[in-house]
Amino acid sequence: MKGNAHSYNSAAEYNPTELLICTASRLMQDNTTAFIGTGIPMLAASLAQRLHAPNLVAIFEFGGTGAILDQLPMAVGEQNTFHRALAASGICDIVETAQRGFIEYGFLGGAQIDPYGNLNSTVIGDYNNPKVRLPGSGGGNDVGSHCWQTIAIIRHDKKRFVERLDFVTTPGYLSGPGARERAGLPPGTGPFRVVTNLAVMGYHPISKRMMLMALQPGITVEDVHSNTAFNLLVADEVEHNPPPTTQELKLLREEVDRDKLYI
Amino acid sequence: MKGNAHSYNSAAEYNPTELLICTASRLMQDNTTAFIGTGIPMLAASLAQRLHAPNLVAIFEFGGTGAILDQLPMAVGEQNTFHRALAASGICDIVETAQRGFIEYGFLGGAQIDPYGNLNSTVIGDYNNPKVRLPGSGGGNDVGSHCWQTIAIIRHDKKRFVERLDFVTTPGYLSGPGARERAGLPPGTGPFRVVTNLAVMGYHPISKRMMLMALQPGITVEDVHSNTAFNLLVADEVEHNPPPTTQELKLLREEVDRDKLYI
Amino acid sequence: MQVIQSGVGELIQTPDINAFREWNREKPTALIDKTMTEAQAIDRFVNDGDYIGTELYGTVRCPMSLVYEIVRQGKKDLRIAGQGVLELDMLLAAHLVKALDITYIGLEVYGVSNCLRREVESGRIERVVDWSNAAIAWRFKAAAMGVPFIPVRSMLGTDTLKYSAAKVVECPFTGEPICLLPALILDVGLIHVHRADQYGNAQIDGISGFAAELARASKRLLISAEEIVDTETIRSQPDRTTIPYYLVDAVVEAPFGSHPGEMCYAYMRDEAHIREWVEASKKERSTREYLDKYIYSVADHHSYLELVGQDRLEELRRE
Amino acid sequence: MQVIQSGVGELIQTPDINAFREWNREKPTALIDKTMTEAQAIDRFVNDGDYIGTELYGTVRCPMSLVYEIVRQGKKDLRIAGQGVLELDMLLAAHLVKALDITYIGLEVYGVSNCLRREVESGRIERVVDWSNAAIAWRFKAAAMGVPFIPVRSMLGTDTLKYSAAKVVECPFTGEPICLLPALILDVGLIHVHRADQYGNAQIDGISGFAAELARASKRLLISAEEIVDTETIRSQPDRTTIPYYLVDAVVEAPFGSHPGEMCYAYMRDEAHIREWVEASKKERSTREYLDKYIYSVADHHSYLELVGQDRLEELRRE
Repeated sequence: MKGNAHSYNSAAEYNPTELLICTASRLMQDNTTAFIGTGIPMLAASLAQRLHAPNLVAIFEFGGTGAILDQLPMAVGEQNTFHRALAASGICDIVETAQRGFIEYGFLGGAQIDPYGNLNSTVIGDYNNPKVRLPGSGGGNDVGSHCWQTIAIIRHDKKRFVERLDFVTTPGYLSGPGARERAGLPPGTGPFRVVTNLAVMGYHPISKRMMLMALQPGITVEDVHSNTAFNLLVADEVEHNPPPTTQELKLLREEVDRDKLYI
Repeated sequence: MKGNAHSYNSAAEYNPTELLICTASRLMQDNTTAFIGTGIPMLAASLAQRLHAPNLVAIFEFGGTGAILDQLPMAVGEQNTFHRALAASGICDIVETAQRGFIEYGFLGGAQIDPYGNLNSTVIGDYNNPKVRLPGSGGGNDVGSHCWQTIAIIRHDKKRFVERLDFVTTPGYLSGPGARERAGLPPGTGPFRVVTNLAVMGYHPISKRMMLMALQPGITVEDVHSNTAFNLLVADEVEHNPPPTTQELKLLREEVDRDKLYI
Repeated sequence: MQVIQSGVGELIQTPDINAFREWNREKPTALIDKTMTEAQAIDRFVNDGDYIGTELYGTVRCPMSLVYEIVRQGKKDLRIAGQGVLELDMLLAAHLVKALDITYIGLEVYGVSNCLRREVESGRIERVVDWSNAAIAWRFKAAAMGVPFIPVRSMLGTDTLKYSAAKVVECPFTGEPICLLPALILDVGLIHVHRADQYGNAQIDGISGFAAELARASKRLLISAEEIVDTETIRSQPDRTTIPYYLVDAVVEAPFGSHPGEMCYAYMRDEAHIREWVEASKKERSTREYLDKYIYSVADHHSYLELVGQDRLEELRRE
Repeated sequence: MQVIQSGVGELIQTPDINAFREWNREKPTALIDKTMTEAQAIDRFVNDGDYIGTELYGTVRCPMSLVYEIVRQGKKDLRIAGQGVLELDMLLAAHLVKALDITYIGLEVYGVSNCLRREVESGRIERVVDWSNAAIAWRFKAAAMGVPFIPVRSMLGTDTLKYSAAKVVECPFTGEPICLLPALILDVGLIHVHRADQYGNAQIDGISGFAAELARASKRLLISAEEIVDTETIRSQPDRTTIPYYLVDAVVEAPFGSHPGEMCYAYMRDEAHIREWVEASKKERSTREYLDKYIYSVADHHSYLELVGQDRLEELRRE
C-alpha cells in the first residue's frame, strides 16, 4: 500500500456503503481474475486497482476483460467496462471462460441468503403468486455456478439472513457437503465469503455452513447473531476488521466515485 | 448472359476439366447462397459471377461470405475467399449457417458415389486395414448434411460410380426414401445433381435413386451406362448439354484461371 | 443417457429447429435495399403475440427507437426474452407483455423495475419463466447453431432450474449430470449497431454482448444503426461484420438510437433522463405521463430527438 | 433421452472437463512476459505423446515455424487433431504421429497426402478416428465452452459417425435423433497470428478459422506472431483480441511464420516451394531430403528464412 494507509477512521467518518466497498476491495488480490457485477463490486475493484491490486483482472459479463477502471461503470455492458481493456468480447465468451475454470472470484448480491450461501434474487413469497417480484437471476446463477470462489455482498438483517430461502436463485453449497457436485456443478467451486455491514463470514470446511470470521468496526458477535435468522457458526478466533483508512476513503470519494453515484 | 454467349464449341476445343467447370457454373443461380469447396467449384463460381450470376453469394468453409472472386482462391481459407467480402468469420459460424438452413447449394467431390448419392472420400478397402487412405471427409460430410441441395462433381467411371461404397463419408439419400430424416438429418435436404464429364444426373423424386438427366456433348446414354457400375435410371427426356461457349472458355482461360492452375 | 430432471416451466417458444430452417431458407439472399423508418419496420415485421428479444442489456447499445415505435403502435400480447433495462421496462409500462422468459429486468443501480413488479404482481403477465443471464444468451446460441438444445453447467441444483423449462441429463461421455437448455428462436430480434449498409451488413464497436447469437436466433431481424454506410465500407473490413445482411429484414437509420442509453465510443448515457424515467416509473400515472410525453405524443424518432433537444444530445457526445 | 447409437471409434483424448478446469485455474493470470524462441517454446511446452492441434487449415496462417521446431526436436508419439495441409504433413513425414482424429489431411489442389498414406497404410500410425471438418472445430468449441459435448446435425447416418467416437441420442426436446460430439481438449495448441503483445494477447486479420475455439480448448497454447506489438496497441482496440493473454503460454515472434503458406493482407503463399514439397513428399527418400534441407540442417526459423532467401520473401509480400 502506498501513502498513509494505516491511518484508520472512526465509524462516524464513513457510511455503511463505503465500509462494504472497502471491505470487498481488500478481498481482491492482485493478478487474480474477478467477475465484477454492477454496484459495489465495481467500486471495490476500482479502489483495489488504485491500491493493492493494480493488475486485478476485472471481467465483466458482457465482454470486458482487463479494463483499467479509471472511470466508474454504471452498467455491466457500458464503455468503462472495457476502457483500455485487453479484450472485448460478449457474454457467451465470458461465462464460458468462467465455465472453463478461468475466473477465480465472483461477486454476488441478493435479497436473501441462507446458511449454505444460497441466494435468492427472484421472488419473495410463492413463485407462482409472488408477494414481491425481484429482478431475477441476472448473471448471479452463472457466477455462483462457475467461479471458483464467490463472495456475496449483502446488507445484514434477519429478513435477509434466513434459514430457508423463498427461492434458490443462485447456488451456494445447496443442501450441504457434496450437494454441488451431486447436482453436476464443477467440483471445488462454491461460496467463499459473505461481506456485510456487520461482519465478514466464511464457511465451515466440513459442514459448509456459514461461519463468522471477522467483525466490522464497533460490531459485536451478539450484534451479528441478533441480525441473523439462522444459527451462525463462529470461528475460534474472530478477527476485527480495521475501519476504512484515510487513503481508502479519499480515493473512493475523490477518484472512484467522484460523482457520488453510489456513496 | 452478355456477349456472344451462344457461340458453342466442339469437343476438341475444350478439355474435360473445362467442361466440368462450365457445366457446374451453369447450375449456379444468381442471388443464391452456395458453399464452395476447393477446386472446380471455385472456378465455376468465379465464372458464374462473371456471367449469369454476378450476385452469387459464395460461402467458404473457413469464414468468407460474399467475396468478389476476382482472383482464384487456391485453398478454402485463403485471402481470395474473403476478398472484398461482406463478412469474414470462421468455420463454426459458416457451418452453423448451413445447419440453420441458410445455404441452398453445396458442392461436393469424392472418390466413389453410389445410386443414392452417398459419397466416399475416406478409404478404399477395409476401414481398419485400408488399401488406400484418402484425405477424409473434410467439409464434405457437413455440406452433405446441412445444405438444402448438394451437387456432386466427379469423374465418371465404373470405379467411381459403384453400387456400394467402401465407406459412407458424406450422406446422400443414405439407404433411400426417408432414411435421411430417420437418421436425424434436416428434412428436405439431399442430393440434387451429379455433374460428370459424361453427363448430369438427378434423383428420382420417389425412389431417390440416381437418374440420368442430361448428356454432355457427344456422349450417348450407352456411354454413361457403360461407365456406371450400378443400374442408373434414365429420365423420360434426356437433355443434351450445349458445349462450353466461346465466352465461357475465354473468361475461364483469360480471367478465371489465367495462371492455368487447374485447366 | 437418462433425463434426471425436467424443469416445470412452460416452453414459451418451442425449439422447432426444422421449421426455423424452412423459414430461413425463404429469406431473400439477394442484396436488396432494406432501409426504412422505424414505423415501417415495426408495422411490417412485428405482430401482436410475437416473441421478441432485444440486445444489448443495461442501458447500452439498446434499440430504443425501435422499442418506442412498438409502444407507439401498441403491438400487444408480446412474449419477450426478459433481459434488459429501459427497453423492456417500456414494453411492460405500456402493458404490452403477456409472457416472458426472464433473467433480469431491473434498473441496475436504481433498483428493481416497478413496471415489472406491477405487471407480475397484478397478474397482467400470464407467464414468467426464470433463467440465468447466460442461459438466455446460450439459448440464442443454440438456435444460432441450428440445434434444439445446448449443454451448460449453469442453473444446476437450483430453483432457477426447477421452475425453468431446462432439463438435466446424465452426460453420456462423463456420466455426470449436465443441464440442457432448449434453443430460443425469436419471432423478432431488435439490435442497435454502430453502422450498417442498406442491405443489413452490420458492424459493432466494442463488446458484442450477444448480438451475434440473437441475430442468428431471429426469424425476423430489425437493425437500427447510428449510421448507414456504403457497402464498400463493409467490404473493406469484412472481419468486422457481426451480422451479415441475409439475416436482416429491416435497416433503420437511427442516430442516438440508444438514447437515453449509451453507445460506446459515440455518446454517453443520459443520466438525467434515466432518472426521470426511474422516478416516473414508480407510479402507474406518472409512467403513463412519461409514455405520453416521449412516445405517444411524438411522431417518430426524429421528433423524439427534437424533444430531447440538440443541445442535450451534443453534451452526450463523447470526445 | 436414449442413446441410439455409439460410434465404435476410440476417444483418443478424454473430454475430462473437470480436470481441464483445474488445469486452467493454475495458469497464471498475471501479465508476464511470455516471449521466447521457437526452440524454447517447443522444448518447454511440448512433450512426447502429447495431443496437439494446429490452426488454420490449408496453407493459410499456419504455424509452420513452430511445427518445424517440433520436427527438429523430434517430439514423438504425437496424437494430433488431423485437419491440415503442410503443417501436419511435416509431422507425418518425420514419423512423429502415433494416433489421429482426422477430418482432412491432403494437399488440396495437389491431391492426397502421400505422407498420410504411407503412415496409415504401413501401420506406423496406430489409430485413426474419422470426423467431419466442422465436427473437429465443434469439438474444440465444446471444450472452449467448458462442457463435455456439443450437439450437432453433422455425421448422422454415415460411416463417418459409425467409426467415430460420437454418439446419437434422442433429443429430449424434439424427440429426433441428434449427434453428440465429445469435447476435444488439446495438450498443446499452435496458432499463428498477425500480432500479439508480450503477454499473449493476440489479434488476427481476416477470417478467424477456428482460432478462438482452438485457443480456448488448449491446455498449453503457443502463439507465433508476425509481429510483437506494444500492449497499448491491444488496449486501443480490445474488440480485435481473438485470444486473450491468460490462455497463452508462449509468444514467439515469427515473421513469415506461415511460409510457405500465406498470411492474409501480409504475404502470399509460396507456390513454388509448396510444389517442391508436393514433389518431395511423393517418396520416402526425397521426403527425408526435404526435411534435412529445410528443417534438420537449419538452426531455427531465422536460418530457415535465410535459406528461403530474402529476395523470394520480398516477392511474396502483398502490395
